[in-house]
Amino acid sequence: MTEQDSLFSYETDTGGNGFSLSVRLGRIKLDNPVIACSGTFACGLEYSQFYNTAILGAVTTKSYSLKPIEGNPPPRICETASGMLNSIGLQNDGIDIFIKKHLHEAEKLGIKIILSIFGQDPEEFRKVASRAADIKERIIAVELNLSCPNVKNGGMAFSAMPDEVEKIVSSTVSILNIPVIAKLSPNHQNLVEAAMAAKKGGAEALSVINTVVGMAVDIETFMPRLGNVLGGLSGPAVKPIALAKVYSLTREKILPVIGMGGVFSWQDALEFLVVGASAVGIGTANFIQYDVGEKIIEGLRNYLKEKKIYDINEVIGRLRT
Amino acid sequence: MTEQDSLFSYETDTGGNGFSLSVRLGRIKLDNPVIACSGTFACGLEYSQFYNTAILGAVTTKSYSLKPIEGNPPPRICETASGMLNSIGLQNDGIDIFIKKHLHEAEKLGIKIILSIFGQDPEEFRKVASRAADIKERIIAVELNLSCPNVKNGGMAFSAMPDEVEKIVSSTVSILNIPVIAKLSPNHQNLVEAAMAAKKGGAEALSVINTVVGMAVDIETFMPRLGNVLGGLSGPAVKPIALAKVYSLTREKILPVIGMGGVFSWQDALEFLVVGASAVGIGTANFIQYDVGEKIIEGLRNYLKEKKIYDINEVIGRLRT
Amino acid sequence: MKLLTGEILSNEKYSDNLYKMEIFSPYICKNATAGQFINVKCSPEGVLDPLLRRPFGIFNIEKKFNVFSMLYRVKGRGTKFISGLKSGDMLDFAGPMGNGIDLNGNENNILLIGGGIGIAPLYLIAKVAGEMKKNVFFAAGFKDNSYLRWEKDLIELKINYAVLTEDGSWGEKGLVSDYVWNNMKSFKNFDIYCCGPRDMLKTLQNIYKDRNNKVTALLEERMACGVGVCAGCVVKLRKGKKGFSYKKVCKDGPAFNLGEVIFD
Amino acid sequence: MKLLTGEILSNEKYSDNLYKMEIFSPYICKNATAGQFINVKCSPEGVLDPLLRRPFGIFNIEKKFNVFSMLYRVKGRGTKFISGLKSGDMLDFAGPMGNGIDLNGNENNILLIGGGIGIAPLYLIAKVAGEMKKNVFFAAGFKDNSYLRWEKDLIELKINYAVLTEDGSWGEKGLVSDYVWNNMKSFKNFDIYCCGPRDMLKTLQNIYKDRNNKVTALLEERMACGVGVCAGCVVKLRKGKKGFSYKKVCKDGPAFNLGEVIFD
Ligand SMILES: Cc1cc2nc3c(=O)[nH]c(=O)nc-3n(C[C@H](O)[C@H](O)[C@H](O)COP(=O)(O)OP(=O)(O)OC[C@H]3O[C@@H](n4cnc5c(N)ncnc54)[C@H](O)[C@@H]3O)c2cc1C
Ligand SMILES: Cc1cc2nc3c(=O)[nH]c(=O)nc-3n(C[C@H](O)[C@H](O)[C@H](O)COP(=O)(O)OP(=O)(O)OC[C@H]3O[C@@H](n4cnc5c(N)ncnc54)[C@H](O)[C@@H]3O)c2cc1C
Ligand SMILES: Cc1cc2nc3c(=O)[nH]c(=O)nc-3n(C[C@H](O)[C@H](O)[C@H](O)COP(=O)(O)O)c2cc1C
Ligand SMILES: Cc1cc2nc3c(=O)[nH]c(=O)nc-3n(C[C@H](O)[C@H](O)[C@H](O)COP(=O)(O)O)c2cc1C
Ligand code: FES
Ligand code: FES
Repeated sequence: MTEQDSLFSYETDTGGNGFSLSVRLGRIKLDNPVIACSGTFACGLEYSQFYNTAILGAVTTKSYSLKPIEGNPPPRICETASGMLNSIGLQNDGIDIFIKKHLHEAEKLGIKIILSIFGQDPEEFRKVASRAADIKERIIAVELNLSCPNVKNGGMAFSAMPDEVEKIVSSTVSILNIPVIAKLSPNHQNLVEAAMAAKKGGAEALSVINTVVGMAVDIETFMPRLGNVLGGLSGPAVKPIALAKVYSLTREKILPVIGMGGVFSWQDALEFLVVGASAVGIGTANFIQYDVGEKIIEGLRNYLKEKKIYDINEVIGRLRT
Repeated sequence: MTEQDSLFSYETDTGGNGFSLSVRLGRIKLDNPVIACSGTFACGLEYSQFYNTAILGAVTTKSYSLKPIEGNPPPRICETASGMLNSIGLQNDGIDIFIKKHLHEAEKLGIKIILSIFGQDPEEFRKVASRAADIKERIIAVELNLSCPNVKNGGMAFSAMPDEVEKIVSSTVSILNIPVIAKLSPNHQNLVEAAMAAKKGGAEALSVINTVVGMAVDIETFMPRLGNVLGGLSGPAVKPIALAKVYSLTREKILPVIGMGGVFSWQDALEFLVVGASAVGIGTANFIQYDVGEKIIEGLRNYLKEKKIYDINEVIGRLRT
Repeated sequence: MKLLTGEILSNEKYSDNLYKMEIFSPYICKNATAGQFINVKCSPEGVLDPLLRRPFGIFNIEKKFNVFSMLYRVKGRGTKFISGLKSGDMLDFAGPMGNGIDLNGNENNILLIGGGIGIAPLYLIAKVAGEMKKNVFFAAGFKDNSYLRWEKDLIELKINYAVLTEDGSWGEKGLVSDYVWNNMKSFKNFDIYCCGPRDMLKTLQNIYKDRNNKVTALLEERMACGVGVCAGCVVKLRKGKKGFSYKKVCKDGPAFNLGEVIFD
Repeated sequence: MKLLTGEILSNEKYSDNLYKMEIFSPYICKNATAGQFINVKCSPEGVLDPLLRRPFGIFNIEKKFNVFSMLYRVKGRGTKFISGLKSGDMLDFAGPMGNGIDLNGNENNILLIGGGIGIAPLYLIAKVAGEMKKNVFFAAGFKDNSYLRWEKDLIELKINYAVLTEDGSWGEKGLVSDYVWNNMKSFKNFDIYCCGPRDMLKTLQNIYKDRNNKVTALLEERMACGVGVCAGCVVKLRKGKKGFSYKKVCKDGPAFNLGEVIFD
């Protein structure tokens, strides 16, 4: 584990020389603005083979539901131009296994956990949140994946319905009383209203964007390339879309935003920060560059040093329009 | 002009051997399903330096308004991962110059013209359509660019408001009595309703998608990369999004669809056809591969021959789900 | 498992679309076992299109030289890119991934059934089993003779084998699954490892339905992460009487009990 | 204007980020004139990222050999890609694009003012003007001596010139615009062509505001199509007393009357 050791000392070293990467999103304090996105990092265990994932600002877990979910039929993955489609179908082990097993493993590694949860209806959200109550001191926030379909309401995503957003956020807040992040979908036009509803409900921050609805066709077989026909687009291809969505929120100064969508480098991360995101999520990039989280933290740190900017907050929202 | 001559004979040759590329969208009949997208082909003159643009199913003109428009401040173009952003701002010479000058030039080349028009409000749409009445025998259809902002209504795009869509389509239909195509934006969740409104208004077909809202930031200057801050994303990056949008419409069998967004090859075109598009628009690809229209027609023709499919309509909508 | 860059020592063209690439990597040679794979970035440094890494089985390991190799077929953009790499270029890859095959608890007789590029990961199993002095038989089926050059590699292992081609241009004419069926008796007490196209695996599943050979299949599925976090690479496995569960090829596999796989 | 593929005859490194590429193309050599540019695909065949073509001025034309060249600075992804091409590789480009410079109606004295890579398109103007037996003076300004190798090309033209560098490492120390200002009188009846960074052009616009030299600027703007259809590459030009209009660099330019350009 010499590699991990050296990383640790490296971090303390630069932490001590006056360049600060710490950010705050409401009550959420992060050592640096680099967060692993839900569904792309499990609970951090696998990537700990490549670097010390405890250095990340936080790791957002795979989204957990009340019971385990098997997910969609394969193929679930399909590459597109500078991007990928996925239709995992929210496969997960269920919140109980997270609590019993994965949380423990992540804690041993010192990983700061944001727990992502979802439900098929507001009731399931409530139930999952109640289970999480026992471990609320062991996580730094709960993220609500509101991009999943509301089964009781025609299958339209929760985040398309501001009322539902408010309801789910406020019930989670009242159950858990720890910071709650609302993760919104880019597939609806009323993003700003959904964000305001999340604020009303008591959310501490917003995560934007989830994947963009897309599809692809195999012209040999005339079959969709995904077993589920439709999937979610992520990766560099969506970065311009994500930046525009984040900007639409930060411009209105509704809540602090965790910006995500196509971040692969510190330069990409900086774009989101300049647009006003208080932190940046790294998703698909983890699949390709296994140590991308570490690379981006280093990159941002070097950037501050080179530009003699003593606090990352100096660049957040400094877009010149 | 030997190249053009040989093209012509090539076309008649393959046209005669029993493999048909002709498609119909309501009353619109096209020799082949390959259409140049609005704003990416001017009126066909420039690209006639590279191939005989009269072989295209149709050429959709730049969108024309009543008066000339100067457009947005530069920079107007920015490259992104497998895509580009533009904020041209609908710069155009105005409908009168089109009628007096560009139409004439296109006619001389034998180009089949779809006239794209727009207005800042329904009234301007009506006025532009009235001007076009004089030349309605010289064009095969009018396309309404409904993705532009409705200035009288808070700047939200017309295609986000089904009522406005119906109103504009029906007034154009009543003025012109030639086929009308409604071009819809991918940036709103109610695409299906907008499409149904277009149908009610009397549209013959739908063009989907226009560009996706996006932005990019220059991390050297902290300025947006586009003078207009926000722009429209096009190119291979958006193809999965475009296919999903087209599918959402063809699944409902509302109106024939001209599918577009990231088509660069005959394989891409075939994906759209399989998903149910009756024709395919080529936009950004024209900027990179100047003869892409010809290449795609050839590619589709060879595909039919190789697979011994005698009619392109055999593949349209044959997605196996 | 590590993210690595290794020097390419050779990238030999075996036939039109078939290549063998040798890579210098003490780490892989020390840590990898038969059945594992590597995940390769198939675009130039700094370029993100094509985006995803591509998985390739480890074809051979030469510990003495710290060199391992992969045998690959040019299929699309990614493999086209790596086929253009030259000796001296660096390969960006990660590994070793997936579970290795443990031959210790096995029968003393091993039958390997490979179809097409499916022979690639079986080769190292054959080699290791041979080194363990097991009785190894390799049955390999192909469309045509485009894998001919591979026979030289196989001969080096000094094991028994049969080659079948659909067009009869090399070895016996026929399908490898027919060959196995016809020679069923000779492979009575063999543990079996198979890798190849879906149809071949389905047929083998049928052949071995009621027999009690241990049959292990090495599966392929499209991958995003390759390390077990995305759940993108799942295959359907029987669970209980009528149920099923999705298992990850990258983390739970790539080897699975063939009898448990549900092909639908 | 044609879509072409031309064989690269050389891709010479002039200095760290500066290259000269020679391309075989009878078509360009026959049809291009000074001031025009080509639009180059800067990704491998079949690859669409980076997506857009990149415009480059035509640096030199050697009709005898059917060879033209471009002088380019490695800036980002596209130029990095072409800097890696080798002689024998094919370049995918289109041209000639934009309007050429017609020197016939000109004064007999030509002053060329280039800043940085802005010298590239001016070189061919200088050569053509020289061949027309005009009196040509080339004033070239740089940050440092990284364009030193280019002086050899310049010497071949047998014209008068001055080189200025900001760090004084080559030629005189100073800015080319100061040089022009200081030698104003010597260039009294000169027609002027300039190309270079925005700040240089702004300064020159100021210097020549009230003088009646004909001053032509070759402008750069980000392009999508390069052929005049997208209106992506516009610059702001004065129109009437207080108005303006947007003109396309690719189709209306790249040369414009400097006095009419609005830099805001
Ligand atoms: C565990 C494992 C081991 C493998 N070992 C080998 C080997 O030793 N030799 C070899 O030639 N091939 C092997 N393959 C298949 C190899 O990964 C594919 O041929 C390769 O990914 C094709 O990439 P491409 O860009 O050329 O094709 P494209 O078709 O352009 O790829 C598009 C996408 O589909 C995926 N894909 C395409 N075909 C396959 C496939 N058969 N399996 C999984 N994903 C696929 C690609 O990874 C990529 O994400 C293995 C696959 C797996 C899962
Ligand atoms: C008419 C014209 C002639 C030119 N002639 C030359 C020349 O002879 N030699 C030379 O070295 N350069 C020349 N340039 C600039 C050259 O086009 C850019 O340096 C090049 O496009 C940078 O590409 P990149 O991928 O390396 O940079 P990136 O910054 O990665 O490019 C990103 C995008 O921005 C555009 N872009 C970046 N810089 C410029 C620029 N300065 N002008 C226009 N678009 C830009 C690119 O085309 C691309 O679309 C010319 C530009 C124009 C408009
Ligand atoms: C394979 C995959 C699985 C994902 N699973 C989840 C999930 O369970 N919950 C969630 O909120 N977002 C999920 N996402 C969305 C990501 O967290 C992220 O919002 C999105 O991918 C955009 O970022 P990127 O472009 O960096 O990947 C998933 C994304 C991918 C690619
Ligand atoms: C530079 C540019 C200008 C465009 N101008 C128009 C326009 O005037 N009217 C319109 O309806 N669509 C316009 N579009 C949208 C295209 O017609 C097309 O819908 C979109 O680009 C998606 O297709 P693509 O990915 O093939 O480019 C424009 C697109 C680009 C890139
Ligand atoms: S590829 Fe991600 S879990 Fe297997
Ligand atoms: S680049 Fe398209 S008009 Fe100039």
